[in-house]
Amino acid sequence: MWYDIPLMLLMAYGFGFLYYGLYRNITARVHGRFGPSLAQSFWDSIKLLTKETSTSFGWVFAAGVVIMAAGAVMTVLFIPYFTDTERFAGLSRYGNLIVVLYFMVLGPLGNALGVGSSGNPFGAMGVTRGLTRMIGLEMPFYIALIGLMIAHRSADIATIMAQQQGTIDLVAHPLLFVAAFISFAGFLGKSPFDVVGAPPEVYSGPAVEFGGKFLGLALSQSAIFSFAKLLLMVDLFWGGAADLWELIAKTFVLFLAAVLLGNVYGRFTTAQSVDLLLKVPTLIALLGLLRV
Amino acid sequence: MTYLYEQYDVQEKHPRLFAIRTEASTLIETLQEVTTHTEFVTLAQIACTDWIEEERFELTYLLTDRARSRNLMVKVPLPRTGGSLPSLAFRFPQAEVMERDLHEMYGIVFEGNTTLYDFVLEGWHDIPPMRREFDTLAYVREHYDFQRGRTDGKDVKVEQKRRREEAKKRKAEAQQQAQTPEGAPHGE
Amino acid sequence: MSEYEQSGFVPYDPQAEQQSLEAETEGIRNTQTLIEKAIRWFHARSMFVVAYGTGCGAIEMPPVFTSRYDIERLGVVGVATPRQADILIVSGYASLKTLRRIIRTYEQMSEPKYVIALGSCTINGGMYWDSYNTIKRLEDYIGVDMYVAGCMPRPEAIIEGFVKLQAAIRDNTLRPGYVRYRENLAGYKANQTKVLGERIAPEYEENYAGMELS
Amino acid sequence: MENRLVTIFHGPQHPGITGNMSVELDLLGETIHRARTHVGYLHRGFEKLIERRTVIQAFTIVCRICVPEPDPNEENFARAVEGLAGIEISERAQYIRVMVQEMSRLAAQLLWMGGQSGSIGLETVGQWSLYDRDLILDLFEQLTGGRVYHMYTYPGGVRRDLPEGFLRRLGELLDHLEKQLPRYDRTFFDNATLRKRAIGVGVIDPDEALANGYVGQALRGCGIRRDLRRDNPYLVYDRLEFDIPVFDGGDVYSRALVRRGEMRESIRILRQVIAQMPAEGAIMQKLPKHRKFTLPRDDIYVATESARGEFGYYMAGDGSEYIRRMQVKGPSLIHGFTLLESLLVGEELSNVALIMNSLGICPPEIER
Repeated sequence: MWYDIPLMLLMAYGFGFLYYGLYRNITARVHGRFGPSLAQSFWDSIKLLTKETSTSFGWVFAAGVVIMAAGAVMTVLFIPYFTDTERFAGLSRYGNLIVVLYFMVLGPLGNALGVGSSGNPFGAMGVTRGLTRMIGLEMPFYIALIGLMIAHRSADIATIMAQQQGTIDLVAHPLLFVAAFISFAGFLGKSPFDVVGAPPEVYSGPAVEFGGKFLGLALSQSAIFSFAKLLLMVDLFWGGAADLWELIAKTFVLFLAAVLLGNVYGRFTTAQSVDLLLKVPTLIALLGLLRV
Repeated sequence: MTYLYEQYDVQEKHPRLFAIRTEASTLIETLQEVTTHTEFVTLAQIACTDWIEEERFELTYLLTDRARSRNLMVKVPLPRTGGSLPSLAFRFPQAEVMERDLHEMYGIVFEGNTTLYDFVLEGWHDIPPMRREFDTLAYVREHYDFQRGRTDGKDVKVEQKRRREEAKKRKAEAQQQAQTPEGAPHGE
Repeated sequence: MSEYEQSGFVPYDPQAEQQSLEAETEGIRNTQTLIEKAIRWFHARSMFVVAYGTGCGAIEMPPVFTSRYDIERLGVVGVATPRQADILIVSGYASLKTLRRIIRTYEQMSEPKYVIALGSCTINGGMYWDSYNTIKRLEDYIGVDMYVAGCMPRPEAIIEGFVKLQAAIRDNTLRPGYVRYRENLAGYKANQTKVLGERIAPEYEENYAGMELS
Repeated sequence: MENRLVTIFHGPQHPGITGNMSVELDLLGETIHRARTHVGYLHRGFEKLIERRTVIQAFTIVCRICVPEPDPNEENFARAVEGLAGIEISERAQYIRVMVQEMSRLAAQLLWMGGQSGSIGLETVGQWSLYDRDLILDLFEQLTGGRVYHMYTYPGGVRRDLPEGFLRRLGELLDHLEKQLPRYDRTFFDNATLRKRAIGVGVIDPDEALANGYVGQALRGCGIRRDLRRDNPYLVYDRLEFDIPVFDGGDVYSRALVRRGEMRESIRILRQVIAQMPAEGAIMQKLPKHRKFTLPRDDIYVATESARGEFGYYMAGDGSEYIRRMQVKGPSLIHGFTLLESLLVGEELSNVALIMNSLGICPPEIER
């Protein structure tokens, strides 16, 4: 129906921020404190969007942030939310997994474009780290997804989802799932893979010059984007979700696992994280590929 | 230690703290000999005292021995104006920053030290602040305003004096009443 | 003519300040719409503090931000750069060299921005009233919104300062420092020039400039 | 070559810096080509202010010299004044001073653990350790009335006697900390990421360490057993038995392990102090009147083993009630310039915060 797409965007926005609030609360509990309210990240983004912008780096800087947001929005629009692809399927019937992967790369590239135009050395360093890390992250992720496509003889997310009604891929191809999950945890940008914006090192990297509206937009983008990734993982490995509650439950479990991983580990350096990602998950993914 | 005692007149300030004296001209030789022939190998601190009434600085090169258990002061007098000392950076790397500090705080020139530029102060053009003739209070009165905050413009000193006199008066009255028979209650 | 007025500082009259503040806030209260009220609420509810420990008070920042006195409950979090920040905490005395960086950090923050000054040293010099290298009253150089007294202020006091500031922003009973800074920029710049010299922003080349001198 | 270098300032406004200082880095990619330290953002001219104050007035500002652990400063000041004026303090006061020193050492180590874990993005440990540090600060508050600045260790003894049941509460706190330390071992010292990040980073050469006058963990981290509490004993440390942990890796991880051992030793010392402290005895010697408290024309150097190494004061009196000259030599002066500038060359930008935290560089004591 016509209001599906705005509803999908709203859901992505809301759930993204809800999960960020949950992340902050869970982290706070691990730290032994109360933590902020669940909606804190949402309030932060509203506050930032209503702040004045004091920077003037030209239109390329703004365009970069807009491209990031566009990449996130397109990613979430090309992923079907539920198993019955009549509702909340967005544009997924016009594009398959390849398109989604393409849009997932769009965000970091737009980020690089904008931050590079600001001329801040810390921002440039952060972008370089981000792109370097992306190599390590996408190798296992793509191998795992290729394995899925081969296994299901299809690149269409809806088809993959439909075919695993009997046994979900998490059981059928556990190695692929492990590989994809490790790189997914890296994609979320939590430690030990949070080299991109590491405040003690490159003082939050690409976001070093983001102030006011730009930072608000970047926050919303990351919220939507992380929800899109969760959605993709659920669709591909967990057989999608029949209704809203199942969707929430499944995405939250995945999110929780990724978050708790980050709470007990420090930060690797760029070289170490790429090294690790290129060795461990890639090998697992390749093994999984052989088993397919 | 025996070497020290036969070479210099050692003043024992403390069971583990000794002091010897030398001149600016022979400073390098003294330190070389002491560090080669005795246990005192490490330069721990360069302290400077400004004896303005005697028109001289007294620099104290504090050496520590290998066991870090005893200290030796090598005292060097230096005229307050126009004097200069050789830099020890070639022998002790840590001396570089200490000399840089003293140069900024006292204006002492250390020949051979290439880092004698701004250390903690930024573009300071007044007298080097640690010299005795530099009056920090006058400087503050000239540059800052530290006594603001009382908007009624009352002088605190005058007010304190007034209160003290009032208290004295009250005390005197209390004593008078105490002397008067079946007097009023003491004070109020 | 007092010593203070002769010294060329911009005169500061608390009563007039208070009156103008009340008049202004009354005016704003009557005219502000629901949207503006909502925006104020958001601004009060979420505060990003720039990570710059300028003085001893910075030693009480870790307890405030960690699990004993968890200030993230109030929506106060630390961020890395001034671009992202709303709050600048000047924690204690500011030496001249730091004042340059404080001013630069303060001017890099995007409005609305607020300044919380910790410790007696920022109010009237405190312990260092006769020190040649620390400024005595931060109010003269940047617009301060909240003072937390004490040497050093306890974490509870700092949290109290945050709560009061949030209430003031929410109820709009505050004439923000950045507005005063913008309106009275010439005066503030005059005060900064008086202690810092003509060049206020830090020039990092000066560390090399000294090398040729000696 | 030169035009490919990027010069950045790591600080003063930077989350990865220990205090208000800055390191100027010439970067080639992310590798450091040259490092130069800049300080002076915290200069208050203590040594000038102390020249204008009598002994008792100077005592109130001396603890501000090093913010993370003010007690070694008070101890140094008190011992220097006592040495110049020839004051002997009672045994009970000495035990109380040892207790204060070790408590502040524990607090400083816990604070360091927070910084070190934050420098590798492991916030959890920092949150826990700062909570435990706060419990120690609560005890300090009961003892002295101040959380951070105590103004307690006083020339001639200590300012106040112990409050009721203080030693019992201290013992309970030590039990709590002994329960906590294994937790820290599991989450921090044995953490895979810390090992991966810290082993082999920032290695110090032992001979250089002795010759250049490095102190504290920088020495004990590369296998040299030096500790003023043992080598140049002050107070009653010669009556207490404790070990000096030494690891000979010379890198960041060895320094961390040294600190881990020192926390256990501090707890051990505090337990002995609780057991041995005489219940009776004067805590304060009879001092001359404030205006009559004059120091002879003489000079002295006293040093205390702070949580980061030797902390020394040079003090000269001139026969008046004012101190003619007091010069502070903190561990950070040499560590922050000679050591740091040489260690950082060739390192990655990611390791700057790690190395600075492991050296425990504290700018206020560099510039006073």
